[in-house]
Amino acid sequence: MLELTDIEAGYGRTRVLHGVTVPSGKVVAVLGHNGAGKSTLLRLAIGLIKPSKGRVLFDGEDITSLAPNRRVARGMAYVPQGQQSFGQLTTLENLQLVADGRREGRALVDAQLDRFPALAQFATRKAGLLSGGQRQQLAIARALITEPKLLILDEPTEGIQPTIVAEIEQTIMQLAAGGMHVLLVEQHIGFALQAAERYVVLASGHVTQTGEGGKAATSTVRAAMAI
Amino acid sequence: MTKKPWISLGGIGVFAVLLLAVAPLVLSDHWLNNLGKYCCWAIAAVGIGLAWGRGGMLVMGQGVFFALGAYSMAMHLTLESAGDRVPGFMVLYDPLAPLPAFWEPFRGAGFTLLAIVLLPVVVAGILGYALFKRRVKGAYFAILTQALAVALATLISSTIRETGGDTGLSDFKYFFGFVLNDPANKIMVFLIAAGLLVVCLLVVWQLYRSRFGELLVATRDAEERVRFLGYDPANVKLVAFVVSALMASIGGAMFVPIVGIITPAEIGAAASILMIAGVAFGGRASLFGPALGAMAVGWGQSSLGSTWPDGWTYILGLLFIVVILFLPNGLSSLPARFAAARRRPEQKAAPSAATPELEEVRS
Amino acid sequence: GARAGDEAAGSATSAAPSCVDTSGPTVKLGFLNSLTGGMAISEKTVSNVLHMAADEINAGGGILGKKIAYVQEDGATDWPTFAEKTEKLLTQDCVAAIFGGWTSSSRKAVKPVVEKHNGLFFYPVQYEGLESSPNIYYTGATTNQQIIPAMDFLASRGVKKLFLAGSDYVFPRTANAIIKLYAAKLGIEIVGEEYVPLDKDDWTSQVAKIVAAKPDFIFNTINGSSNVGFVKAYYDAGLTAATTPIISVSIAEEEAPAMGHEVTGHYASWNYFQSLKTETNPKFIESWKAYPNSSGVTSDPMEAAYISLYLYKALVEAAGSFDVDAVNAAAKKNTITFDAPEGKVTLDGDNHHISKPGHIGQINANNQFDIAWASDKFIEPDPYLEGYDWFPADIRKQLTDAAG
Amino acid sequence: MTDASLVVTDLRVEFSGFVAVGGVSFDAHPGEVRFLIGPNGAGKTTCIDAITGLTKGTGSARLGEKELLGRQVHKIVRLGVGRTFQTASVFDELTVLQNLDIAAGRHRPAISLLRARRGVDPAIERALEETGLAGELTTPAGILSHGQKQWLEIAMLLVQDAKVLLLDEPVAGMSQDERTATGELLQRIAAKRIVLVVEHDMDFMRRYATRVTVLHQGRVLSQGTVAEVQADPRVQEVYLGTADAMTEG
Amino acid sequence: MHVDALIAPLLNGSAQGALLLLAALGLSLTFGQMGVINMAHGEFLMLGAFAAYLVQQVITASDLSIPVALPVAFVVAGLFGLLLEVTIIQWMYRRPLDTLLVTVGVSLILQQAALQIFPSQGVPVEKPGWLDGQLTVLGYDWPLRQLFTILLATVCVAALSAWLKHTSFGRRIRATVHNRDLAETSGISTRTVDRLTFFTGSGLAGVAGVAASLIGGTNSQMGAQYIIPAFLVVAAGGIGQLKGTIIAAWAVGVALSYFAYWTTGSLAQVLAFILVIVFLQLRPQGLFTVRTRSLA
Ligand SMILES: Nc1ncnc2c1ncn2[C@@H]1O[C@H](COP(=O)(O)OP(=O)(O)OP(=O)(O)O)[C@@H](O)[C@H]1O
Ligand SMILES: Nc1ncnc2c1ncn2[C@@H]1O[C@H](COP(=O)(O)OP(=O)(O)OP(=O)(O)O)[C@@H](O)[C@H]1O
Ligand SMILES: [Mg+2]
Ligand SMILES: [Mg+2]
Repeated sequence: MLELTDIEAGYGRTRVLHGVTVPSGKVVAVLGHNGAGKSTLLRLAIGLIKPSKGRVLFDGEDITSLAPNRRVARGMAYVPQGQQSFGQLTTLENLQLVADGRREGRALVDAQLDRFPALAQFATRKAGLLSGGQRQQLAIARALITEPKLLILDEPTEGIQPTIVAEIEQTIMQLAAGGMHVLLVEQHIGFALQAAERYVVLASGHVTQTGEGGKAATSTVRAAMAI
Repeated sequence: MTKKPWISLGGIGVFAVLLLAVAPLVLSDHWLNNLGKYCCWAIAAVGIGLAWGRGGMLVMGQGVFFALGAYSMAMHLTLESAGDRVPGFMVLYDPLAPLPAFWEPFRGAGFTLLAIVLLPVVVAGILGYALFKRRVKGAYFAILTQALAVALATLISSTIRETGGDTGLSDFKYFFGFVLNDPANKIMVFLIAAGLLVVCLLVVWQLYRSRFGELLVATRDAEERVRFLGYDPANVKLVAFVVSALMASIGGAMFVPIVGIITPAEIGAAASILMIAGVAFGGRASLFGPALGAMAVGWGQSSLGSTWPDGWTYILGLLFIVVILFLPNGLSSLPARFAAARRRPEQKAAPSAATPELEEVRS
Repeated sequence: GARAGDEAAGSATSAAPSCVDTSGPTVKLGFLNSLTGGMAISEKTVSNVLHMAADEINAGGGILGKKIAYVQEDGATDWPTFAEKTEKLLTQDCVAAIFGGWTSSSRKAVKPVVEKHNGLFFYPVQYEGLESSPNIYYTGATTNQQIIPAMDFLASRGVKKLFLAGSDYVFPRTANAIIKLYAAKLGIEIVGEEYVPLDKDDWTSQVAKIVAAKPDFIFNTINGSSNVGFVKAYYDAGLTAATTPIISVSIAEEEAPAMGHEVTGHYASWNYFQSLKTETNPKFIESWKAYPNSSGVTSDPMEAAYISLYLYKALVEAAGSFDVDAVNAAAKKNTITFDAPEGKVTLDGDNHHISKPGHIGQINANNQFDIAWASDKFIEPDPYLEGYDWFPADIRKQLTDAAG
Repeated sequence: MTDASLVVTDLRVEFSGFVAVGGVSFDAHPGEVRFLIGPNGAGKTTCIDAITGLTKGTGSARLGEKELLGRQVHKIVRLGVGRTFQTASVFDELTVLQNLDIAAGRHRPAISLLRARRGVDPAIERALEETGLAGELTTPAGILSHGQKQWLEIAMLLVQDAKVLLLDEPVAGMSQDERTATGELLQRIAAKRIVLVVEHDMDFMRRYATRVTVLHQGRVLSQGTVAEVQADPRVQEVYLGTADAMTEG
Repeated sequence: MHVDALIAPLLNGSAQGALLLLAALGLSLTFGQMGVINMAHGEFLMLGAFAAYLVQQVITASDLSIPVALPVAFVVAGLFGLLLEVTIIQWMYRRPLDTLLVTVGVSLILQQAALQIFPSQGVPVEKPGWLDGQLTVLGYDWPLRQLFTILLATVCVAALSAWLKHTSFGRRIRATVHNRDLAETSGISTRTVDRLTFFTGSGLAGVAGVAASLIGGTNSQMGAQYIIPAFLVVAAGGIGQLKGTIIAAWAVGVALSYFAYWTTGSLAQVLAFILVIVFLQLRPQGLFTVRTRSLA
């Protein structure tokens, strides 16, 4: 589905990614230490930053220079790191915003409210006033409303209570099982490897290891991360 | 910034020599006088650089403080010229009424000098305290200060007998006992203004390399965070604001004997914005940028405004656009840019100077 | 340098010798008008007509055989800039005389500078009087040539209740002070007085007060675009030229078109109108219409500016020199005249003003003025109102004292 | 002084009618790593907000003899209460050293602000060692990674010499090794200070918590040692889920 | 005191407030919603007024020309706004305070260009005949033109709030302003949102310009007198709060009018400014505020 080839990218004059290649796969996990460049890679995948070198292919099509909102229109969705939502809008508006203009928009919103009861409870509260975990659930719900082909998740369980972490993990597995592709950054290596079809380890912006999900041992992955 | 403070100090030295020794020798009376005028704006600009460039407070109403100094000085000089009589323009409206009470103390030279220093400190102190404690910042702060300048200019325009109104105060004969028409005295006045500019540069030089300078930048970038380190950001900003007001007042005070006239137009919205233009042009956060930028804008107005008045307005407009758009840190950031471009790209560069986001306003 | 009290002792403080150089085939003159900023609205025309006059004089052989080479400067609607540019014109460009200015503030900014450098400044706009300077020539009306005729006109119409509306600056305030003094003498009651800042157009609140005061006439000393707002608010409130006419001292042929039909029927007091039937006027109008960038209509301030350059020519030729002191000496003979579009004006060598005819015009649908009243003869300039017994002598004395 | 405890009694916070914290009491003592856990929206962050003066609360929060509630933010900090935020916030434009220097500043006399910094404060050097940021001394904080920023924040609290450290999800987003490093760091610094940690990482909690308070819907649900809390069926129901279903490598 | 002295300033002030509101309405979009501090807003207003004049050159019957001029002015000013957005503002969304300075430059250029293109004294815009006359309210003859200003403001406010509330657009604007990247990655075309918002905000300035041209002079300087009061009104109302802007504009207009009645025109200006400044000191976030927990 999504393929990144030989990517060089960074911020201003700071190079963060050096020749990174991420293969296509149903669920692809990106692992690495703090600052390895995982988020940068995902930001690049959704189009928030442009690579100085390399190509991004989606569904076999070159989308390297496509704006993020067009990528979303083609079936990508993105949950950024750090529980981001539109603080000035209510929870419900956050969802409607994405549902607007879609057929069955209302049903899509309701489906997500069912999935995350906390959101239904605070539907009319400004998202900026929600707790961190509630905001994170909102971010995931917002992404799911678009019924994406590819879901990009940047540490989706960060700051989430364990019961819901389990739910989210289940949800990810379900979605993947249902045919959705997932590009996942996750610190819970155990879960990541269990869910992933393939994984990529980043260290200081270089790919130090790639492999098939289920088979890899966490210890070898850890070792690759530390390089 | 703080890496090579001594180079900056050397720069100030060179600047001082150029201004205080070379300029009086090579420039004609007219251009020396103009240079004196630019120095006055530059003094105010140095203050703006401190408040805006380092402190993130876009002070759009420095005209208010410029006015405090300028009118204090102008009232003193008017009274000095008028001697025992009531100034001529007042006679026109009410020939029999005495001098307005608030003029009386300005007969004294000591009081006047004190007023030039204390008035802006007190006014900026009260205003800043009120605004910063209430966490007024960003665009709100800019617009409020601008409105203050407009209000003051309107007030002065409409109080003709008390302040000279739109016509302003002019026709000064003496400057603390010195005859203003005497070329030697004119040079003296210039040297005072230029000297004060150098002093102001030294003051901000020390402030920028001090811990206070770092704290100010920290407050600019994350005011709330500073609070959680045990500082009251209002106080930090207040200090920068008051110092910058003081500088504007000093600039205004010297403007009067050099230019020979002060009117509300020099303190209203347009004038206040022009001061900012210089600062933006030169580089808001740098040491020399604001002063040199203000002088350059002043010079542009004098020379280009003469040869090509219509064009000058367009140039000034384009200057705003191009500099802010492409060089948010002003011309003084150009050398660093070239240097950075030559460096190896792998090196980490600091994220571009963050200007305070409007978001702050909402928190 | 010199201290207070020293100046009598030596000439160290007086101006450096003039740097004017007229040895060549040209004479340099300076034109100083606001070409940018708020006052450019009015002053551009004056600048333009000065250029026309200079071209005409050059075509006619110049002054004392020397062609005029002019330096145009922009005052930028900023009074300190007027001061700076005056100094530049006098000391850098070394011009023999400067022409321009519009607002009283600009004149007051220029005055100390021309006096310091012993230069010459020709000021072309009607003003509040009560001033004279050896270095300034005033070719616009002083109070007794515009305000007082207007008041005489009102008295002749039997006006009993007058309302004063003005912009908030020195000319309207002073003019109204004089109007109030004269009105008392004429038995006209002032039923109200309102001022609005120069840069504000909205007069609705003030007009409501006018409606309530029910005056017979309104004396309008508003300047610039604020006039448009005034006339519109006036018209909106249901006031008309038939019931409550306005007499203005700043609305001329240039300004009237911007106000639309609402200004029709109102009066203005000027010395010159485009509609004046004098011998020289048709040629003046024609030359102006043909001049590049002209506004197509002539008006009092531009005519006064036109006069100023010719007056200078007459002065220099009478003196036989461009020297300021020689020019002033020639003026003193009181024989300098010019066949101006408004008629033959004579220079008063003592107060540096010129005689002028008084006219009241009524605005017609073409934004031209129908002459409604004319003074029976040319009015001699009297800036200090010495010939008017209702003007308090103590004020006059204080003023002359204050002027030093 | 060092043995002053943080005692929170009947803390309440309301937001226009909504009770976010409804009468929470707990205490924390020097030498322990105290954990505050609970479902999303339970009111953990709000508790910290109230203690640090960011939001208004009623009830009482005392540090030793001193009541904290009702004071201004910076005054509370000066009493020795420091905190981090759920999303790291450091001064992006300043270097690591400058960040720390500012944090250290509250112990200096005001006038010293006007002098330039010379050399590196020993306290800062120690904090840099502790947090492993020594190599980043001159790096602008804006380009540190997420985790490094969090360490920098902790380092800032250390040089600030805070007696109470309130840490809101300090290891969120950190990799396993980094979590371990952070946990050990917390244990070290807790020796002489009060450390209160809000976390959702149960594994992390198990390894480093001495005592735990569980909040639920603005109230204390359970309190005790890790084992006690984990065994509490109510905690399992609302928060932990079927206790050790956590798959953690 | 005569009843006029109480009623007249109230009615006049309401009309003054309505004009102020029209001038501020566009700002409440571009400044309030988008965070752009457009100092050229006054000049967009001027463009609207000149557009009205040009329409009158084509349609000479002023009864008809003003109704036609309103949409034309909207589009003309809107297009200029769009041009500004595309050429300059779009690079500056992350530096809101800098937009202030850039647009000061734009305003200088537009003013000078207007001075050179149009007769320097300004041009007349004729009021439609159907606005001649007064309506007697409690003994005060209230000019119909003032009523028109109020109606126009009401229509614009209603249209704008309907647009923001009942279409998804309002949500999108707010989302875009709050977090550009997040909006973009949520599938919102932030560029379209920006352009459309800026077009509308500037267009509203054009409509205000038509109203202003019926009240004062139409010349190069006309925009300058509205800009600061308009910003103050938006700030006092609370950023992004339409109802706040409405109340603030009305209050300032009425206060101005009463002050002008009791004191002088100049002093009224000063007092009104001071009033707003003091108010903002007391309520720095304006009449209506939105709180979030973010530290930023
Ligand atoms: N806006 C930015 N400007 C400059 N540098 C940046 C920016 N954002 C991130 N970086 C730098 O890029 C590098 C990679 O950061 P990134 O956020 O991709 O790491 P990460 O692997 O997601 O880490 P974490 O696990 O902490 O989220 C870091 O060194 C960081 O300092
Ligand atoms: N300013 C506010 N106005 C209204 N409600 C608020 C406000 N601040 C917080 N809340 C609500 O209070 C509750 C507690 O929030 P808090 O942030 O304390 O939760 P938390 O325990 O930190 O959760 P998390 O683990 O998800 O960060 C939430 O339901 C939140 O929506
Ligand atoms: Mg990341
Ligand atoms: Mg929380």
